[in-house]
Amino acid sequence: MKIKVRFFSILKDVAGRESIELELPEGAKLRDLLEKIYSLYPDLEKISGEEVGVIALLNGSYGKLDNELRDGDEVALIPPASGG
Amino acid sequence: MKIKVRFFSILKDVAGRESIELELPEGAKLRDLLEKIYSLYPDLEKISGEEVGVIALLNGSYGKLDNELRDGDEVALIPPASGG
Amino acid sequence: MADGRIIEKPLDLNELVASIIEDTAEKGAGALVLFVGYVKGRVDDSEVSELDYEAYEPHASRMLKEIAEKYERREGVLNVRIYHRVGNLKPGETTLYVAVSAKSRHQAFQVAKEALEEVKHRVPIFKLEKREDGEYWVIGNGRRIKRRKAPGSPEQS
Amino acid sequence: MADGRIIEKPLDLNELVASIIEDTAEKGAGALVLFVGYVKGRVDDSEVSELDYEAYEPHASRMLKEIAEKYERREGVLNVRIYHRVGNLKPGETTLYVAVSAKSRHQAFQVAKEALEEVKHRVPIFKLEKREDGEYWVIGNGRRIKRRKAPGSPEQS
Repeated sequence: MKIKVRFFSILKDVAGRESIELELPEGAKLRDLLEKIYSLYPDLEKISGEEVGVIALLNGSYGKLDNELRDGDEVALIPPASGG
Repeated sequence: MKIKVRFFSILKDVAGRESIELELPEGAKLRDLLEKIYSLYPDLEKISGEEVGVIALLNGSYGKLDNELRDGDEVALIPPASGG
Repeated sequence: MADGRIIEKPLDLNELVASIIEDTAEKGAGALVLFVGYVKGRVDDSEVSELDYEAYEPHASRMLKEIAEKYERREGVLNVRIYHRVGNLKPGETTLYVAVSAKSRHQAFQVAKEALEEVKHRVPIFKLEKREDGEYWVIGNGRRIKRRKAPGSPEQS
Repeated sequence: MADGRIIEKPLDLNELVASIIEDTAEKGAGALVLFVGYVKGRVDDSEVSELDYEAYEPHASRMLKEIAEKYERREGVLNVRIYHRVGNLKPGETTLYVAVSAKSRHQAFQVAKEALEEVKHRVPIFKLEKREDGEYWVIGNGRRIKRRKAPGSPEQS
């Protein structure tokens, strides 16, 4: 199945792009997606450990690592929000 | 010396007038003025004991009973303020 | 700069906010809290037709300005403006504006709250609430005393 | 009725307040607290030239509306409106409006404060601060990280 991943704020700089489409096996969870992203963009994993919390929104809602993904889902990786 | 006394809000209804000028001896204090007013308007003393705090402003500032009065002073009798 | 006074007409809020921002953005403020009081259409299940506000002038205006100046000296605060209307105001008409700009939103909220309480409790402004069930003097923070027809009262005889 | 969304232009505050009062005065509200956020001209002793706001739409608008609806259900609250701007905003430009009307001023202040915190911490809105000493990503509640020139980044190559 195809999952669209979008990067926001500083994470866009770190990934070096705004979005990517990934192919994952059926039954993959948000956790699996994050592992795949971190393997593709090790700097993202590094910054998440060091400086900036990396938060995943699944179809626009705060996601949990156990959430199962479905074909066509959109995952947004964001740092803590900074509205105001 | 002459002191002008003004009544506000419900105290104007109780006194039955908006203001009065009183003659007081030199050296009189705010306390003396209040006694004189209460003797002229016993309903004011009654309401102050029963229902409504009566507060004296001396020339527009919150007064103390010991404040000495001077000729031409203005005393305002008000209930607790209700702005807003 | 701190400002405060009794006013008769409603304020233009776009002008008020633009003027405060102009005074403060360059100094590092980014938060403005504005309290607007307005006449309630219903109180105690009774319909309100009008609130008559009276202020003891010029002292009420002086105190509003002093309160604005006092709170503008608070840590992190850059501007305080306080305006209170008088006259016969109908439900939905604005009665009071307290605006505070500060470096942080927490300071702006805190100081606006405190300044508002001081305005309500200290400044000699009084209201008479005209309702379908009679006229009520409002005393202090919301206590209501039904108006009696006092013989000899100039407005009531 | 509760409303919230991402906007691009500044709001007319006279219209906003008049509309809230019209919705609420007849229901017994008399207190309106309005928070206005605006771009600071100085941060950390450095001059700010611009804040670039980006929102993850349509989810940011949906969350703003949900937050407005949630706080409008609070005791004594009659109306909540939340609007957040996006785009390149200069010092002094307004960025965020949170308006709460309630039966009592205490409720209005409390709910405006809480709704504002939720907007700031939950809604996917991000800012890049452009200052005389460089560009900073603002992360969460005020933490700033200097922007590095990441090779391959589409905006920076």
